Amino acid sequence: MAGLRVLLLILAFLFSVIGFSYSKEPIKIGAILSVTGPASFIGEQEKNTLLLLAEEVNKAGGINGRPLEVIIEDSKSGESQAVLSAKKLIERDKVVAILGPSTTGESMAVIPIISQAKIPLISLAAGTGITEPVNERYWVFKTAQYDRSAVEAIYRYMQKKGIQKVGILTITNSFGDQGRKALLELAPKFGIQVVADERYKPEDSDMTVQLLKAHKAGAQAIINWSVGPTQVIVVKNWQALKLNIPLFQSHGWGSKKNIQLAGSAAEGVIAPLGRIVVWDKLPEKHPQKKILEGFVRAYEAKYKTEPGTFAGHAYDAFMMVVEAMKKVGPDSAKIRDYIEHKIKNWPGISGVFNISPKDHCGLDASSFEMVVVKKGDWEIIQ
Amino acid sequence: MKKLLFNSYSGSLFFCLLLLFAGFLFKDPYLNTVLVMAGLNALSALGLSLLMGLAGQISLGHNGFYGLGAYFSAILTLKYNIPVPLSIIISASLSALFSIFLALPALRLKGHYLAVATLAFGEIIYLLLNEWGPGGPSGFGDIPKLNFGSYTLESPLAYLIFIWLLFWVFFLFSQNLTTSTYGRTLKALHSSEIALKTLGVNLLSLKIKIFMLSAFYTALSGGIYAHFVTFLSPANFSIFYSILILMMVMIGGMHSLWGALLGALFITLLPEVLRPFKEYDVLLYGLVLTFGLLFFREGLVGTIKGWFQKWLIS
Amino acid sequence: MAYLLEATNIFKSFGGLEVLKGVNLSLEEGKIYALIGPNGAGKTTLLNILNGLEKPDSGKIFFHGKEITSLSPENRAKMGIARTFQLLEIFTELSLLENVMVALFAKKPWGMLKSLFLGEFGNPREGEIKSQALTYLEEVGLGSKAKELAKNLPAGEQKLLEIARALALEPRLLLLDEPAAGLNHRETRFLGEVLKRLNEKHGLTILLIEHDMELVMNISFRITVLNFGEVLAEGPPAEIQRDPEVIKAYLGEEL
Amino acid sequence: MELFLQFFLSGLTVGAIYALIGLGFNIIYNTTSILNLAQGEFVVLGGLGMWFFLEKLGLTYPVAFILTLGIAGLTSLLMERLTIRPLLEKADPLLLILVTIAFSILLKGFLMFAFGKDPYGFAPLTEGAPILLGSAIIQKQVLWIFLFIILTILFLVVFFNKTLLGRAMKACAFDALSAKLMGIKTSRMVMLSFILSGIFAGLAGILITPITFMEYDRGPMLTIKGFTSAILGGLGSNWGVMAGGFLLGILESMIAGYIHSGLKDAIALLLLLLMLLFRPAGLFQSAKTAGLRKL
Amino acid sequence: MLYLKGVSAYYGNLHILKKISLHVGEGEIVALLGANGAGKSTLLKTLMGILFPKGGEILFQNQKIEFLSTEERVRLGLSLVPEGKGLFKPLSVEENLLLGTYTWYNFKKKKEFERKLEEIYALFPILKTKRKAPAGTLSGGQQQILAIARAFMSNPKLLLLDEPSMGIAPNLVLEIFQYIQNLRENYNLSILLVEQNARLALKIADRVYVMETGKIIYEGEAKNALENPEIQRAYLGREVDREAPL
Ligand SMILES: Nc1ncnc2c1ncn2[C@@H]1O[C@H](COP(=O)(O)OP(=O)(O)OP(=O)(O)O)[C@@H](O)[C@H]1O
Ligand SMILES: Nc1ncnc2c1ncn2[C@@H]1O[C@H](COP(=O)(O)OP(=O)(O)OP(=O)(O)O)[C@@H](O)[C@H]1O
Ligand SMILES: CC(C)C[C@H](N)C(=O)O
Ligand SMILES: [Mg+2]
Ligand SMILES: [Mg+2]
Repeated sequence: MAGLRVLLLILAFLFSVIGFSYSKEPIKIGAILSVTGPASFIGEQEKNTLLLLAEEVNKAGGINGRPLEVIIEDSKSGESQAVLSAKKLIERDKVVAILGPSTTGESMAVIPIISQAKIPLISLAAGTGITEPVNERYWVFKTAQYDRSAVEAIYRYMQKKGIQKVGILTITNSFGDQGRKALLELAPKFGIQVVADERYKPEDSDMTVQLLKAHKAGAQAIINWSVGPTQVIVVKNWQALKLNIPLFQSHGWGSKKNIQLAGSAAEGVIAPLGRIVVWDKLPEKHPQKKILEGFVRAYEAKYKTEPGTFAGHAYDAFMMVVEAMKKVGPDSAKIRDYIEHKIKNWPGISGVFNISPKDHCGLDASSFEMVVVKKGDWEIIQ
Repeated sequence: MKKLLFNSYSGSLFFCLLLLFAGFLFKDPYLNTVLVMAGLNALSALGLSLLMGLAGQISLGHNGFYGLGAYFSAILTLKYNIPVPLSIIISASLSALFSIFLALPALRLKGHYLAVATLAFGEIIYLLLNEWGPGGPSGFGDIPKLNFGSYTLESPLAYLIFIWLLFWVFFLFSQNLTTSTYGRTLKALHSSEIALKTLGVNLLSLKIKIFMLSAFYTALSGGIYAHFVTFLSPANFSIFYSILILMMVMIGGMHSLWGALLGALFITLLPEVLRPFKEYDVLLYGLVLTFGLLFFREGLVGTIKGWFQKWLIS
Repeated sequence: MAYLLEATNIFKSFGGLEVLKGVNLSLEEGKIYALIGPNGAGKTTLLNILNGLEKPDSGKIFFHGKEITSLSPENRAKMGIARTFQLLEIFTELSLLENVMVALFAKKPWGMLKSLFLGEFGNPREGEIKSQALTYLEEVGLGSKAKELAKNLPAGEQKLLEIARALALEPRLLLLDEPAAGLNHRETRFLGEVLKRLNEKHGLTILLIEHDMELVMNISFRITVLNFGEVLAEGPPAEIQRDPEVIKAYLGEEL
Repeated sequence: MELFLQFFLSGLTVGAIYALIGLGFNIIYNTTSILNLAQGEFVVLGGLGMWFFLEKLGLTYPVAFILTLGIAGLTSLLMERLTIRPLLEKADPLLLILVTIAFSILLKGFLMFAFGKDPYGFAPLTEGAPILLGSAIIQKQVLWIFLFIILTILFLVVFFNKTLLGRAMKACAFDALSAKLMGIKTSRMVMLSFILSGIFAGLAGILITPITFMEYDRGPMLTIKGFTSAILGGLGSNWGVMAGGFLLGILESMIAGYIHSGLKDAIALLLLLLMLLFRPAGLFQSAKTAGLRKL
Repeated sequence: MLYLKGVSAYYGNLHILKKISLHVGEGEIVALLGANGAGKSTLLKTLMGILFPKGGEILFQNQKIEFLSTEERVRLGLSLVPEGKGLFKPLSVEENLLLGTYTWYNFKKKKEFERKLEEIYALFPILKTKRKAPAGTLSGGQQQILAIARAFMSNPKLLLLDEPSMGIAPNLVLEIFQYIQNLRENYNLSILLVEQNARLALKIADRVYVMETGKIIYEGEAKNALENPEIQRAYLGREVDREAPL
């Protein structure tokens, strides 16, 4: 009898779980974003962007007459939850494509699932491993520039300035790890020597030691690779130590909030950033200018804050999928093919995309501008 | 019938079958996935329940065992081509050996101090996986699915059946242990270690064994997890996993093995139920947990038992 | 002369405080001994040392002619030294029966894996242990309460439970720390009879710490009086009772 | 040598943060034997609250300071009322600890809605360049933290060891029933300890945010570090906890500096584990004294 | 001073106290005897509000107290030395004694506290030598002494003692009982004494109650009880008594 009670209880529970599933007309695409948790400052912008864009699309009559529904799942910045979210989107909601996840680790975690389900995934994260080796990533694309490209942009700049010895600081999460690998791997190509390879944890509160070690090792410049508050702490420590060597940040630096938080310390920090942060300083005829302007204005109108580079990743991913669906209809395989073959010279927020069967990202170092912080604002280094 | 259900052996079998039945009935692969996760969590929680409810030793380091079990098994299959079931067992045993690092401090530490020592252990494993694990913090994938010879478990349903039957078997084992004198001796550990010493009980062996057993359960669950999701990265194996299963054990009811089962189902399904509330789910989740713990002081098991008694009387 | 237990020149201090200052103690097999003395004299400490819970700073302990000074309490229990506690150490969450069963388990263990796979049903020892445990409970008069949780017993009966549990070890030497505290006269007499019977029937050697002089004088063969960590007097009850030093330090004058 | 000095000062900086949080645990632990694992969330509340009053509402420093402490104290009181009081006398201590974890999740959710997900910061108490010691630097804010740590410790030591009220609060943790038999209103003592600890956590939040910034889900990490330092030094002993915090900070810094920055936490924790084997009640507390406590 | 009328108490479903009625007069010493498990400690717990009675009423100085909390009863002047002693083990001996005065201590009364402390130290020199030692490191008997001393510090009007002689050396037991008598004489303190050493208890008590399985089965003058053959047999152990040293 105890069992019977328990049975009723469990059944009731299960039914309530199932009760929330539904099936309707609209075309569904899914998104897995770090809406909460440590990476939520990324997921937040991305979520805002998707909501904004979906609204616009539907206002304009949807996709070939059918409304579009974007189902956003919160991965809580964790991989198990991202996996569950992916399963839910695929198995319950039967989405035709998935945008996200927001971070490299989560993206890596869901790849096996979407590959098996044969659903295209357009990741919003940076790690090179997400789309490479490309023959094993048939279904995976991404709209954030490769770490590699960001590293190339930095190294190329350094080459120009004659910097040969660098110290690198990376955060011990997936993003930092992939960045570190790229930094170490590409250095010799540019004749650069990594003299210090230091790490810290996402929750660390002082990086003086790492900076100082790099400096003592003879670094002529520091490259910090992280996202979140730690990149600001590094900046502050760097200023306090008065090392007199330049500090470079990754492409995760592109949020005004970082400058605000760092205050005067941010002056002179250099980073390869997508053009969204400097759109107003671009020449009129730049191919991205119009798109950037339109998006930034709309975003600011709706959310009263500036979008950062992360918002751009979501914008590009969404637009690619929408364009594909408009052309080939809501069919997963066709969407994938469309993106792989037809996104050529395609101006987006993060750059001008050239996706091919060999390159599922389609952005290179030229999608970055080297940007320096001057008087609390971004400035392009010519 | 009543007798049969009361008997924990058939009762638990019935319960597991019920979950399998739910899996067949709804044919919702997503729900099955969630239930597989619940099964894995239940197995981990069962291990922790033996350690905490029975032997009164707290552990915040079980994430370490979960991680070791998963990583070892994945590496064994990928690098050494060991058949998956075998590698799961080997890795669980191997991970269990690591529990000596917990059992030794547990000989001298109690309460909060033991909690921190175990937490440190779990955290060290987590950090080492980050530093030395294949793929570092980014993790690695392409881990083979669970297979028996030529038969490979593909669908969530297959995993559902596998994990819950496995859980049932381990539930029975645990049941055996708690009702035996060995189990009673473990319970005595709770109240007086000094008295046990003077009765000639070898505390070292007692503690090492129960820590190993508990670790084995959790590592086993971790191993299966690896071959279920086929991608691993250290982030899954942080301290929060330990807190999660601790929560399951407590909210289910620490003093009964059923607690691990009910707690795992409750905590695993809770986010699914809260899904329609979108971002508010964090708030609700906290609210449900807080008040769950407040009102089900004896755990879900105790509460259900209470209802049941009333039902019998009325 | 072969003693069952011999402790020579035991020293022990806590922090700077010397609690035992060269105590000697020898127990012949099959006799009942008592250890008395003012509060804080070091009686419990001495017992802890005999039983291995504390290590002496110096001095040696022999059991059956074998030195056991550095042996762990577990091993001493296995050799046949059992004890009870002044401040109770019972297994509060277990029933009386289970309390005693645990002691029996320790004597003849049945491994974890066997318990795991076979459980209660496949385990022939389980029934055997249960009936044995019951006899020990009956020995101290708690047979009728076997199923009750130990924590729900009144204080006096918890003392008896400890004795039953100690007996389950089938010890050769039983160390009792104030077993009669909390018992009234009648119960104390009953306890005295139990102890005497155990002594006569099984030849059990007993060392008893007690402040109840009636019990002590009644059943002990010889008494050792400890005062400030030193032996003040040693001898048969009648002698001790008349010793003016003992009266001054411990027994006191009639009210 | 120059490096060593800087490593040491960095260690002090981090250690000061750990110590400040670790001390917060002591207040509630001293009166209830509970570890309040929502401590980190209260620190976050302090940091974010201060930011809100200071930057968002533009209040002056003292006003914002007092308001923040007030809110932290009140929230803590609310927590005590809602979750601890109904359980305190009946429940397993473990359950109480879990309840604090559950409440921390709730509070975290609340913080997310109230403040959003971005990290925030505000100016330190005194602006200006860091202080130079030889060629090594230390931030001014850290000196402020030192000052507050010393003040708090003095307060705690005097309060808990010299006043009757403080001792009565401790008595509640050792044996609540006997405390009642002395005529001590235990529920009031527990309430008081929660308010105190809330205020104290709020203070910690205000002090460390200028250095580390603060976002809504920083809580668990702060809790774990504070907890670890408290155990390292010896839970319940204020000096011990403070020393534990600094020791942990310096240890991490030295390991990062001289051995391996990626493994600094792993090595520090390994040392902690080894230390616990030999000093099971923390470095600065004897096992005997700790053994007299319940938990 | 204290009146109990038909008080019943339960542990869960177990009926332990069955309609107990008794009273303690001003300045009176009342002994409560009874076998193991009779419910004596339970009765004291009920008096202190550790356990709440189901039915019956408790009057203390003509005030109904059965619904008051433990703390409030202490403030009214009740004080209990419980069976388990209930010391604050990590606190020093002196701090334990200080906490005994919680209800009346303040700065102004510091002198009085010190006087009282000296008095207690004079009675129990052992406590003085151990004043800085944590209470938990005392020997069993010393802890018992401390518990009693702490109760003496609290200036109660009615003192409830649960087996004060337990674990205490014979000579010291005599001194403690002597002191209890002094307290009564000097401060007009009332005492309810649960004791296994019946002979001694009856010597200093005015009246006696005997409990058995939750009921009062005998009530009378202590002197008469000494003569009562039933009580002699059950609680005094007459036969052995003659040889006993006491
Ligand atoms: N917490 C409890 N739960 C259930 N029963 C209890 C509890 N505490 C005591 N009892 C029972 O209540 C009865 C009375 O116990 P109590 O402790 O009052 O006896 P007592 O007369 O003080 O005995 P002693 O002389 O041993 O101290 C006993 O039968 C005991 O088993
Ligand atoms: N762990 C300890 N730390 C410090 N002092 C201790 C410790 N244990 C015992 N002592 C001291 O050693 C002395 C002897 O204690 P012991 O318990 O042996 O006395 P005892 O003779 O058993 O007294 P009683 O008759 O009161 O039980 C006491 O003064 C006690 O305070
Ligand atoms: C710069 C961002 C796109 C990086 C992202 N957080 C990642 O993990 O890859
Ligand atoms: Mg003693
Ligand atoms: Mg009693």
